[in-house]
Amino acid sequence: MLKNILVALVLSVMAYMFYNAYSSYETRTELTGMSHHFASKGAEEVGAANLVTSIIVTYRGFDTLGEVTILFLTASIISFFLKLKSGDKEKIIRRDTSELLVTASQLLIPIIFMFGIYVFMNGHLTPGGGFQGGAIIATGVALMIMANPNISLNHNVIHWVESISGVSFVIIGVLGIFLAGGFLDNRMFSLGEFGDFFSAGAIPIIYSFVGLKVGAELSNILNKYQKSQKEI
Amino acid sequence: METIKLIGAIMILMGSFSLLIAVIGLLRMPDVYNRVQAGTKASTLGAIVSFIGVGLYTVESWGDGNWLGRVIILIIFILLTNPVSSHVLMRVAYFTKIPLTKLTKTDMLKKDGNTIIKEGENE
Amino acid sequence: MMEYLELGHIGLIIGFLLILVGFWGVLTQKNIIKIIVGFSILNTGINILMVSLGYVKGKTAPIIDAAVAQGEGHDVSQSIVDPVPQALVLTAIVIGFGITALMLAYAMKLYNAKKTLEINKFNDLKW
Amino acid sequence: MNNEFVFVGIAIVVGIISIVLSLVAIHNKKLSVAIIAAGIVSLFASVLYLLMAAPDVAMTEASIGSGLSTLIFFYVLNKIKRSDA
Repeated sequence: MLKNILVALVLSVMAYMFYNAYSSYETRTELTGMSHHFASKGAEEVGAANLVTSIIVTYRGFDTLGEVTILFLTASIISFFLKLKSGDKEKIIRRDTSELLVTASQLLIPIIFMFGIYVFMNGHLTPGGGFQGGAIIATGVALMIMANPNISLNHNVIHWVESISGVSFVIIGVLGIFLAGGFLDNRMFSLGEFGDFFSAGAIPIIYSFVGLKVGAELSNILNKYQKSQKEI
Repeated sequence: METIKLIGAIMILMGSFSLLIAVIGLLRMPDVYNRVQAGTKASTLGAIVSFIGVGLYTVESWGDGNWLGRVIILIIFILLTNPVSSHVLMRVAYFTKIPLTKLTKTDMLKKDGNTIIKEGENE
Repeated sequence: MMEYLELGHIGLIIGFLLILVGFWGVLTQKNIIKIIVGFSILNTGINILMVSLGYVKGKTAPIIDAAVAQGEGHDVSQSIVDPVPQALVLTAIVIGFGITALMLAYAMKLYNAKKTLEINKFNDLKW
Repeated sequence: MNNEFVFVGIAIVVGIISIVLSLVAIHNKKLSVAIIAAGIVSLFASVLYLLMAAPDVAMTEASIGSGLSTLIFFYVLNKIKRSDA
């Protein structure tokens, strides 16, 4: 009873604060401060058509680095928690998958991977980028492990892709210090023609590495959850 | 160009009508299997017809700037994924023993040794 | 009425209501999985709130193309919405997925320890 | 017909549906219903992002928030139900 009263009190205080915040809100009509600078100078400074990409990869590149690190930490903690006991490895998952799903997955998985790679290669021109492309690749891996529940994904491939893309991300960031203005500066290559595929300096390369790394980490998490189904 | 646009608009309308029929089927069908069938069949047709309509509606010239190529890719993708997903959905529903409706006449999967109760049989 | 209700206001209302509903679920539910569902809804509400704070009325997406032409004397910042909250929310969604996966791994561990998901049964630290 | 007017209408409908579904997700006793409802709330949120001129965020939310999260929830639910029996 006391708990219910406390919950009601907390929620009503929150609702009152939200009401105040809502009633003092005015619709914005123009950009101010930092975002005005990003919007008006972003095209000539960075050379990417997608301003969200230019903010994520260059202006706030440290943020992305930390974010990828946090995702890596999460994947490692999950694989530590969902570790199989010895003797669980021989168990198989008794779940019959239909023939139609297996055949369709063989047809669909290359298309899904190709679409994911397209999304993160074109992150500087169209909506999309490393995080979306990585998530799409992980969806393809999910389809693969759903069609064949007893498949064992190659651990070495996932770990090598993850490590090499992470290290290359940092190395390109450090190269920016020597060849251009600072850490993760994309102007170490020429900016190129605005709107071309090979433009915006190092942004496509960095975002491809981010996409590979995110895809490998999400696939690793899915694989661990799939493996945990064995231990009955 | 104006006639092509008109044909596109009419196709979009037909696709929307098919989607409306899909929704009515979802509401009125008696059990899960019929509902999934109504939803998937009618919505696949509706989506394909509306996509072709959108492709014809946005034709400005036969060179650049029309959506027909992208729309064809989308249609191929829908034709690949939509039947497979509904098949898997109904298969899982059968093996988790969701009851069939009482009006069911034949149950082909039952002959293969799977058992399932009809609605209201064990009461 | 329609002049008062704009997309920014609607996004703000939906975000606030989803935050309240998610917080209510986190505070009152007994099942651990329901608590995690509550956290997920709270996360969605906060993301909607942040995106709607960056919305500028009548502007298009922050991608410079033919619709947002950058010619002489034409300022890009006059025709796009705020890109900074979108970049923040993009990373926040991925982090939210990581957090959800981590919480579910903990839930599985807790279930293996006591064979129950009721939060009141886990009273080892109470005295 | 004004473009903004149509957007506001769609946003109101989407918002009402998503709030009702979030209440269902919290209040329903069955765990699978709650998980599906939370996934649909996420999907409608991605529609809302698209209306608010944020296509990048909409793509991320649709693939991660409503795809992979729901999948992981169901893996855990399946595990718990199996060891119940």
